[in-house]
Amino acid sequence: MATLDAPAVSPPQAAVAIDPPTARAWLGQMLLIRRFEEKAAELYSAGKIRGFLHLSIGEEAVSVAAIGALTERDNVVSTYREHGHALVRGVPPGAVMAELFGKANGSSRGRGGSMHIFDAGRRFYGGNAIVAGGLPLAVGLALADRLRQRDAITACLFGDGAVAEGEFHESLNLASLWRLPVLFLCENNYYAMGTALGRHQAETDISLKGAAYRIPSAAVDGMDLLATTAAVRQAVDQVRSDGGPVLLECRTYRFRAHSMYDPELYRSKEEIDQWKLRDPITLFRARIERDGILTGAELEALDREAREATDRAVAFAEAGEWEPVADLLKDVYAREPPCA
Amino acid sequence: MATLDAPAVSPPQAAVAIDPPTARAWLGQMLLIRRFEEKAAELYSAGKIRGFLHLSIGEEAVSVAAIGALTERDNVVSTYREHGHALVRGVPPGAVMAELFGKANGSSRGRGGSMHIFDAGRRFYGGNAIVAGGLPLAVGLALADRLRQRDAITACLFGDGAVAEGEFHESLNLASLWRLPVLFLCENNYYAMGTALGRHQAETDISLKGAAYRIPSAAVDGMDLLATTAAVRQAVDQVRSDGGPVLLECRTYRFRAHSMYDPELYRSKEEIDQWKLRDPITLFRARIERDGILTGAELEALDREAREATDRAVAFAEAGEWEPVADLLKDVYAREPPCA
Amino acid sequence: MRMTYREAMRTALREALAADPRVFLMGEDVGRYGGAYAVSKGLLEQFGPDRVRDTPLSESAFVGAGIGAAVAGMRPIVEVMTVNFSLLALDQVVNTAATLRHMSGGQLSVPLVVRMATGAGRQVAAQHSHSLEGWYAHIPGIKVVAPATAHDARWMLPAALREPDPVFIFEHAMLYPEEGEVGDAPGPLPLFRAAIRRPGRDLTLIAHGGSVGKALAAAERLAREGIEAEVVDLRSLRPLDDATILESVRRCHRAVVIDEAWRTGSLAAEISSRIGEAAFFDLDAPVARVCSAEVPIPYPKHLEDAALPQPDGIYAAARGVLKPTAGVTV
Amino acid sequence: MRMTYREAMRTALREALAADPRVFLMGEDVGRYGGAYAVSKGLLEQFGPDRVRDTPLSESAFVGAGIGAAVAGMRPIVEVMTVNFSLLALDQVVNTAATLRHMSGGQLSVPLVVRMATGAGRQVAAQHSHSLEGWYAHIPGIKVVAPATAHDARWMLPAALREPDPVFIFEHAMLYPEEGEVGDAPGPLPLFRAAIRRPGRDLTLIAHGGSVGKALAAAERLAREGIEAEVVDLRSLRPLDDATILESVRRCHRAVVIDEAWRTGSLAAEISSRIGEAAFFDLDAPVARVCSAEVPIPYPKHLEDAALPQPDGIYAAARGVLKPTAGVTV
Ligand SMILES: Cc1ncc(C[n+]2csc(CCOP(=O)(O)OP(=O)(O)O)c2C)c(N)n1
Ligand SMILES: Cc1ncc(C[n+]2csc(CCOP(=O)(O)OP(=O)(O)O)c2C)c(N)n1
Ligand SMILES: [Mg+2]
Ligand SMILES: [Mg+2]
Repeated sequence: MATLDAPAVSPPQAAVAIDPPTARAWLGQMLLIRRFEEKAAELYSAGKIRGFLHLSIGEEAVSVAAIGALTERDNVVSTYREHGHALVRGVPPGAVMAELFGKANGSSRGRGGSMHIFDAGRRFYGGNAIVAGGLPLAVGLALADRLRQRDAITACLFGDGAVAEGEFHESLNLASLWRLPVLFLCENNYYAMGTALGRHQAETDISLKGAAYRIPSAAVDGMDLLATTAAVRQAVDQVRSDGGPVLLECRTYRFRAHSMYDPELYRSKEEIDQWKLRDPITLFRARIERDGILTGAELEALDREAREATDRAVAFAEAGEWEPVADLLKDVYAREPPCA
Repeated sequence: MATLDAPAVSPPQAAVAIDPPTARAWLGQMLLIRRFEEKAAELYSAGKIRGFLHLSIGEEAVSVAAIGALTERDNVVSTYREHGHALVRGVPPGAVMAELFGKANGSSRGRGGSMHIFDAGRRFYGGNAIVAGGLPLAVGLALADRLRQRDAITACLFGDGAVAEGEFHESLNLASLWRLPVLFLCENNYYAMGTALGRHQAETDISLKGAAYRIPSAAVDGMDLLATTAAVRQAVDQVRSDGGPVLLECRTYRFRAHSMYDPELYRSKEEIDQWKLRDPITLFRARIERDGILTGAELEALDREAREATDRAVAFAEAGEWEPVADLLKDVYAREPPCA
Repeated sequence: MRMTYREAMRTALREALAADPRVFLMGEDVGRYGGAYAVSKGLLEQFGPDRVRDTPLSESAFVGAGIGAAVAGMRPIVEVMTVNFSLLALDQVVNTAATLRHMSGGQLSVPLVVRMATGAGRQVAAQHSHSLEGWYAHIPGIKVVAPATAHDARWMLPAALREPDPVFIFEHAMLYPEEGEVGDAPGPLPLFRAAIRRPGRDLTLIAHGGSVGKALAAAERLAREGIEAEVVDLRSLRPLDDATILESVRRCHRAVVIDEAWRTGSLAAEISSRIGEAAFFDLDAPVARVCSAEVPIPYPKHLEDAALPQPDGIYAAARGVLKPTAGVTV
Repeated sequence: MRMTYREAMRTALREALAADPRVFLMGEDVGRYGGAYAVSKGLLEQFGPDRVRDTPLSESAFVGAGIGAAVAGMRPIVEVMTVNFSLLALDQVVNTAATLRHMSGGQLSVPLVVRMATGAGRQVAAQHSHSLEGWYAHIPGIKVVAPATAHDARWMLPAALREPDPVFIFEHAMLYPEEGEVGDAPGPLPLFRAAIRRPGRDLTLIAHGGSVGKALAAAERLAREGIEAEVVDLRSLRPLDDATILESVRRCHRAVVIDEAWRTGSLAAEISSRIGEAAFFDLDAPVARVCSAEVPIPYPKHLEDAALPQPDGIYAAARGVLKPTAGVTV
């Protein structure tokens, strides 16, 4: 894309180099997310996973590009559709799957489930089930870094539906007013549950909204891993160099239902099939094959590894213990016994 | 810092004609607001008026232009700085002053005081002391008109500080998305209490914020009655013809303290004096004199009438009764006795 | 006729939309999606997008818009998907909907109905399992009801729409699939009266919404042991039907209040204190409360179950107040 | 040394900012304006705009930003101008500040302090006169205190800053100009313990914040008639100091709870029900409550006074519970 101020989707300036190790890493991560979530869906039907389960299948390129562009020092604030973000961030698949099971060996000791994956050590600050609820938190993490002159940025991921919430507006204004290093990354999958973008946004080009806060903004084709990687890197660089926020809209699509409860009355099979033609994994694999970066055998192997990693994650989750009921009130407060 | 920057709006197409009756009416209204509020300040010091009292002295041109451009069928939603809006809307000065006193002959039976002037008959829906709290209400009034194909618009007035609230964002998006006839009129007086515009808005040109919602927007010099009248008329016409919302920023200044509690530590006497050079009443009177529209004697008379109307309002308020304590619970609910 | 709580509410919505052109339904995903709990499924097709209106994720704005439309004479039914999200609109409720009539000296009416799902039990964890209807019951200027049966889900809405003041309807999310008998008329009970769901004589169990069934289950177990518990379904949380509550307690001399909210500051506290104030000398034991543990509701079933009121806990509390030594210890 | 409640809070803020670089103050008009109640006057000049930070009118965002900064290890003090506006930030409090530690399995801490003015009495009408601290006391995961004296205004803040969990400090707006004796050390009373402000034996008056002075005034009047009322200042609303409350009530056998919140669902209800649960057989009369009338607070002085708890009403309630026939009627 031309400059971060350019609202329209445009090809990245610098083509992203992909040598075999990079291709392996990125495709491997996308495949891991895909297989992991396909398995999670099965396990939901099997009753091993309960409550809400939101899959990001179709949106893997955004997870890989966005989280991949960060350093360990950076902070990540995510949503309830965060398995991919967590996995790319390095939260062990087993800990994520165990969290989905609600087991004590889960990343949040099983208390949060699918919507509340936390990993403080990896600066992965959840896993928030209140739409747009994470944006103020991200502003605060960035404010702390600014006040301590800590050299790090905060990546805040949210969906297109979150853009309608007042907290989007308040948070972007605050971050820009105070010049805080926040990458506001909108995963625009064109639906907020069953409400299409055009039915919840008067201005459907989300990247145009940054101007109201003097925030440099851009949009990118979120199904194209290389374009998205280039756009995110450029955005991250700008946040680091300017110190102020950037808004990046990644245009993508959710191949599965919103959650396991969703009968998908609001969109047609045709529409979904159209988008599946642009499956980020298929596109990236095609590119790799075309350029002969990896062999067919290597591609096979990557898929096998993703399936095996998923199976190991499930085994880890199965082997986990349930947190004892006696610990129910533990950690409501730092000091026991809980008060009142 | 608040500066006398030139509004970034194209000058109104149609120049506003001012014949003697118009001049008399408009100057009379501005003078009434000025004298009424000067008197209110005195009465506050005298203890006749209590609680919060917010004066709009310096902002009279906006009240006259904005409310003056509406018909009886239109709705008005205002803020706690609404004396001017109410007076121009035709709420009797006596009823407004009595409300400031808290007397039963006040416009809200004395229960609301300065911040809560209501007049349902005149479609004056308050008088809201929660910053930006009126915007959703305005959207709802306009939605009702739309659903009933009632031909009317809703004028929603708010300050620059309100622009930072999430409700501003949510309301503008909703009004534009649903094409509702709302005139969002921002009285930008460059301060939210003691916080200068540049300290609460990353983008200080409020008229640029409409674009995020595809709302046609403009800004106008709110100290210039004629320019503001032309701009408001244009905006109102556009709302009526398009059916959708318009955002108009009127750039003005508050000559007095935010409220009677404010020591004004946040701005200099020089800044205030600078702005007083552009007192909307002085400017308009000068124009009238220059063009010889009214004689000096007529101008004198208008001021006298404003003072007399204010005195009559005070007398009316003084003569009012206190609502009996026995009626305290009346109208918590439509049916007595109040429940729970 | 038998139908689910969900179908009952949908029937009520369909009837209201058909009967009164001033009525419209708006909220997140009430249209194309069919409602997060499928309550409004099919209504968009029948009544169109003007009257079954999908909103953006803007709780404060669309609740406020409902208030404005009501002030202007419409009869909006606003669906806030769940009570968890209603916090974002609470300013509009407390400072606008609840104040307009009184603060304007009686000039304005807000004939608004707001519906929302409440409660836990679906393993949706800490941010999606609140039971905050007790907070709404604290607010003068609004009224609050909680249908516990399919019949009430069917008939409370039309009654609420006849109210000239804002009425909040709390629908416990666990009840939607529950089947029940729905009469073809509202029946004799007014909107703001409590119902005795099970007559008894030994103690009174007081509950609302999703806890009524649990109270009845505990009552069954007590009955098998020869104890006749009376079960009062509050139905209305504001106003509270003191007459029915107190009459029952004065007759049974013992009471347990069940409330899925966290114990401290729960509506159960209000009921317990009202009983203490008005029926002190009729009580043979302190009023007991069975509420949720004071913890963000965890995701795993065993922990969620442990955090919420359950029939066993209600049974134990009932046994507690029946002990001669009841209340000698905390 | 004597100083006003306002000066005491300012002294505490100044000390906290000077003592710990992680501490900063943010909120609407805390800087250039000097604070809506002039509490932070002069602090901007002393500590600069980074540490005394004016915010836009964005309650949800800056409270949430405080939570984020606390999670990252800072010690933010967020001033929400008044509890009335805090409704706009309540989602961040309930769903983020209160849940993060538990929901993350103990990984995160939120050492945040939020201060806000509460209460009525200044004739600022229906939208600016709320007493909603009782709602905050309902939320597991946060702690809530209410200084009623200049000494507590001075010393509760440093104690709150030492807490690893979110602490909400409610400052009654009528107390700011009140002068009181402020010790040069916190004294023996821990942050979450109640204080007996006046020893007595005939009944216990329980109050917090702006109601403590009214309770003391009523106690004076009772004393002139030979009745010794003990006055308990709750100080902490969450956790509640049951031990102190119950010890007093068990000794005095009669209690009146005073709370400026609306009666239904007030914190007074919680206290009354706890006393009923734990001290039932020690009570010689039902626990009485003196709360605000259930009405949006009106502007005129005579109506506002009539809506709020007053010494006369407390006196009358005390007389009521002292009657041998106490509680036979509602
Ligand atoms: C404040 C709030 N309102 C409503 C909901 C219910 N809800 C959960 S997800 C969702 C749609 C969000 O859409 P989007 O932000 O685009 O994210 P996506 O699910 O598409 O990834 C809604 C309405 C919620 N969780 N929080
Ligand atoms: C939601 C909310 N937050 C804070 C306040 C306190 N307050 C009252 S007026 C005001 C400033 C508003 O500024 P602006 O919108 O520019 O209006 P102006 O007073 O300049 O006319 C503030 C912060 C409030 N009333 N409501
Ligand atoms: Mg989406
Ligand atoms: Mg202003």
